[in-house]
Amino acid sequence: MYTKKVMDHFANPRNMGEIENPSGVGTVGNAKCGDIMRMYLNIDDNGVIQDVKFKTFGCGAAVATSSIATELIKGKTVQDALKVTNKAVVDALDGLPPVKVHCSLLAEEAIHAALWDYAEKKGIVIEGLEKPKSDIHEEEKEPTY
Amino acid sequence: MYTKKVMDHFANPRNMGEIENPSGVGTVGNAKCGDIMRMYLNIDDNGVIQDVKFKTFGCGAAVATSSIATELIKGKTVQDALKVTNKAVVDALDGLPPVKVHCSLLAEEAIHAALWDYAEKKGIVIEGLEKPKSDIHEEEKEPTY
Amino acid sequence: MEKKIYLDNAATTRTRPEVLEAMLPYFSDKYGNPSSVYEFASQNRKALDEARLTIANSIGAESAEIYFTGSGTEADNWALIATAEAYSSKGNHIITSKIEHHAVLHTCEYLKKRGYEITYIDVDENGIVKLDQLEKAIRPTTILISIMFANNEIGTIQPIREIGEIAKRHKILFHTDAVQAYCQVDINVDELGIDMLSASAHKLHGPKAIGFLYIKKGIKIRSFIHGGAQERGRRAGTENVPYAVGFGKAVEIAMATMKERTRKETELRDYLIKRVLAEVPYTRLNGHRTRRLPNNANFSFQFIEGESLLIMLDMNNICASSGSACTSGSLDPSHVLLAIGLPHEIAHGSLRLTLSEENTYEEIDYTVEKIKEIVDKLRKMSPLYEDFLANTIR
Amino acid sequence: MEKKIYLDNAATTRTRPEVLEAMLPYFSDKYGNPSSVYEFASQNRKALDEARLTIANSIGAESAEIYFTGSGTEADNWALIATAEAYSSKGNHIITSKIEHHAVLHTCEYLKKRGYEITYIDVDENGIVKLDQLEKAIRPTTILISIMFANNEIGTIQPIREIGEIAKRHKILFHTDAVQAYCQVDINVDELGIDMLSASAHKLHGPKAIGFLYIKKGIKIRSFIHGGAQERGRRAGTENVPYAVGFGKAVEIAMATMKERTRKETELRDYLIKRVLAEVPYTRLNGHRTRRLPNNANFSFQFIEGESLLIMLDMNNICASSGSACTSGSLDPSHVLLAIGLPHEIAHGSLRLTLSEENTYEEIDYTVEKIKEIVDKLRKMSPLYEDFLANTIR
Ligand SMILES: Cc1ncc(COP(=O)(O)O)c(C=O)c1O
Ligand SMILES: Cc1ncc(COP(=O)(O)O)c(C=O)c1O
Repeated sequence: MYTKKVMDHFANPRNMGEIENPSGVGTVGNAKCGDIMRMYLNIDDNGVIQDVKFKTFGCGAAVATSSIATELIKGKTVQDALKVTNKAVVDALDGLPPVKVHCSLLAEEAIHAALWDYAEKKGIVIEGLEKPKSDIHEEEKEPTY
Repeated sequence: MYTKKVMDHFANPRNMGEIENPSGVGTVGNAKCGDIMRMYLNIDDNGVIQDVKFKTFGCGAAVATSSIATELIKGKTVQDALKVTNKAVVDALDGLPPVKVHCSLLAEEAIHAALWDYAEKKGIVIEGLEKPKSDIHEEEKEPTY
Repeated sequence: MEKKIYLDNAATTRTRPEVLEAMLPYFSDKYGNPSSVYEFASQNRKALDEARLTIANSIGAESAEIYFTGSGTEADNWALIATAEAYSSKGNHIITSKIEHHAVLHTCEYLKKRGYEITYIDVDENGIVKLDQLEKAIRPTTILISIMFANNEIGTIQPIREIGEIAKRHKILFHTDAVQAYCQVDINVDELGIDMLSASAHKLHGPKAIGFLYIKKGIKIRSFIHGGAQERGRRAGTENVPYAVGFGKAVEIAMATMKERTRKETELRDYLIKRVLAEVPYTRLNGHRTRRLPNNANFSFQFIEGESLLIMLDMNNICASSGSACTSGSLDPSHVLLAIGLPHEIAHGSLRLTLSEENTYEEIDYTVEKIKEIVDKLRKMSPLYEDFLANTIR
Repeated sequence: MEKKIYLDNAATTRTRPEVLEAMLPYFSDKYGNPSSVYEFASQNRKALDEARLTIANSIGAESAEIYFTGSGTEADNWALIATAEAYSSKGNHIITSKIEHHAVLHTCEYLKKRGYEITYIDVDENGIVKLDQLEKAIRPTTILISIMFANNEIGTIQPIREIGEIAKRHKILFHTDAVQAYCQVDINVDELGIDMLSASAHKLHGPKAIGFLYIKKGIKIRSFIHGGAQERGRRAGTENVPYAVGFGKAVEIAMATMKERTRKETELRDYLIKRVLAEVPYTRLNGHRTRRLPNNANFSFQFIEGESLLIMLDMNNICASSGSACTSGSLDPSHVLLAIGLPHEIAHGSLRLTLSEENTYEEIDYTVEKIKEIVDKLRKMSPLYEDFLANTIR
């Protein structure tokens, strides 16, 4: 079902954990839909992401996308981190099953949420960053029974 | 599908053939339904069936019921022959599959037809003998396609 | 002959030892449910998809267009019923032929009870569907044409390409029951304009009770059996992994051997036909002389009845059939033989011999001799023959 | 542990070697079509009928009341759809429960689209159908009650006798999906007032993709798959002789061993449940504590998600499931767990372990240790657990 890359990131997640007093933190998803991601960022004065940690409640793909997403943005500037799309996440994992692609959207969204928090705390505006939806599943419907 | 008795009578039919100038002959059934039976009878002056032959176009059960029917009536008086019911034919064969029971009716009918012919030729009335239907399938319908 | 001679390969075939071999690991070793998450089971999903790909390739389709079913019959039911329901807003009229298998005909009767209208197209004396009648039967409300690829009783192969063209011209879906034709004749669904196609493994030395329905991409028919999300949500029920693998293997072999195999079968078939027609008087061949399945011969012997003939052949260790296996035990003569215009009494006296590559000339010679003996014996017993002789002599 | 530990016997089971053994002769040796006239094939009809008799005896039914199907799912579809059609002049209302298998629920949705009305009865926190609600739901137009015998996820066994009595009192047909319960608990259809019952071979160490529907004599539902005259004209398609024979063998063994086997399984199950509840904090058992299938345990572990747990168990060679196999890959948490009142996030963190007689205490001990490790690891990763700890400490 999953690629080797996904399994590797799931079994040995990179940057799992918390950051005390982070520059920014964001949580997206909801438990109803079975996945919640939280991203912690430490961003230095030059706007470079020095450290990133995640916590995830969710399926194998959710854990793996969080893990790879932290790798993709670590050491990047805020502007470059913004360019990390969900497609980049999927590609970095050598693909995801179609039903799991939403996890990569969640990872993108979690980065954006943490950056938004950072911008609010700093009182700055990050160009190109929109206020993230608190829940990417918002538009999905509940099952009928 | 068939009992040993049926198979025996089918493989080695008794009294198969024709009688020249019979006392009576009767044919029942029709080719449309896949079975036709013809019975030839030689009846002596005492009303005893001295000889009986049959010809049958039909399935294994049709042949076997004809064959056993000839055995059941041979040497009997006309009155006793009339008592040979289709049930007697079925029993004598140790049973027939449900879809084949109509063959035993046909055998009973064939005997009656031959006796009717005999009675007509002699100008007598055989008590208890009704004019046989020329075709016991009369009431059945044609397939729809 | 001591050995059994099996000449009923249109009823079912022997599961090939290689096919059985391929299935065996999936019973007691790799028994996982393909829908499960763990590796042990997901390998079975791969096995399933490999079989699917083999099958897709065999008819020029894509994997995602092949859905496994529990039989050829189920595939036919699915195609007809689900199309009828999906397109009921467009219309309620279905066109089929008078010589379809009961899997199609009885499904049509069922649909009729539900308010659908069915037109049954006639066939000519060779069993070929009348194309002009077909085209004329089309109405604005016609939603489906279902015509079999080749007939199971008389072996006649239909002008599928022409039917596909008619369907396309009128923008009507075209389903074909290819249970008998599949792996016996070349089939490319796109070239022939086929939108849906049914097939069954047990006609080509695969296991009994697995089939498939090909559904062209984009056709929006719902599922027929509802439940779990198997077969991409279109056919529920835990997958029959062993049989799917066996089906794949059977197709692989059948496709690889097709050319040579059908050439041999055609030769043997023609030898059989020639001898029977030459050596048994008052006999006719049913079905088209050349546009017929390579393994099918179907004869009518006047003045005798088919079941008696079958039983006597059986007593001589020859397995054969008259009409389709499913209707045996019924009083009605074959609807196919009536449709090609045979009178009832002749329809009753028919014999179907269907070959496989395992049959030999020796077996055919023996069979022809036995047919001659038995037909002779039964005619001597037949009042119809008696009358015929009486009339001829007079 | 090197060896695989298979704890997903509710998804499917290993085909027993004895069952495979029994099936083998029917592939390449006795391959005749049971509908054929000749002796070679009609022996297969006998084999079919022997299997049918074994099955009939196992539920106190008669042979003529057992119809083979291509799956448990097909049996469910048949019971619901054909009843709906046959009794549509009486009414259009069907009662079922919220915790049925998708084979029933999705069929109900299909029927709804065709104008039937469906009432889904609630269950209590243990998963037992609310009988008072059931009885109140009955209308003059109610034609069928379909309630499963035992649930496939949480193992709860329903009060079938009471439901049968309600159905009888109101003269309504009663169908039960016994796919999970069959051969695990005593079933006598007459004593329990069951009119129709579905079962499937692959849940009891038989082959995948054969099931049966029991239809009480006198119930006049039509067939679901139309075509040939197989299964006494009620279920068309060439018979799956090998699987039917295998099904018969599996039932024979399962019935002979039932008492001792389920006693052992119950012991092992209770040991498993006791250890997990005692040793893993923030954990609950789903389903009724005692009125449950002997082989079923279902847990919810707070703060973690089921699929991750499954994959990590798989990495340790343990095969398990969360919810039903068919819905994996879906975003929705189990409808069964929601129906017993679990909040979504807890429903997501569920694990189903289903035993067979082949499992050992050693395996269970190993599994419990792994569950403890993995749950711990996943909780450390979980933002929900982080929040929970933060709130508790504060
Ligand atoms: C309760 C229940 N009903 C129906 C089914 C469907 O059975 P099958 O897989 O044979 O179609 C299952 C299992 O998958 C089940 O557990
Ligand atoms: C033309 C045709 N269609 C459908 C079927 C039904 O296939 P199955 O036996 O797999 O249900 C058969 C054979 O029985 C057939 O010959």
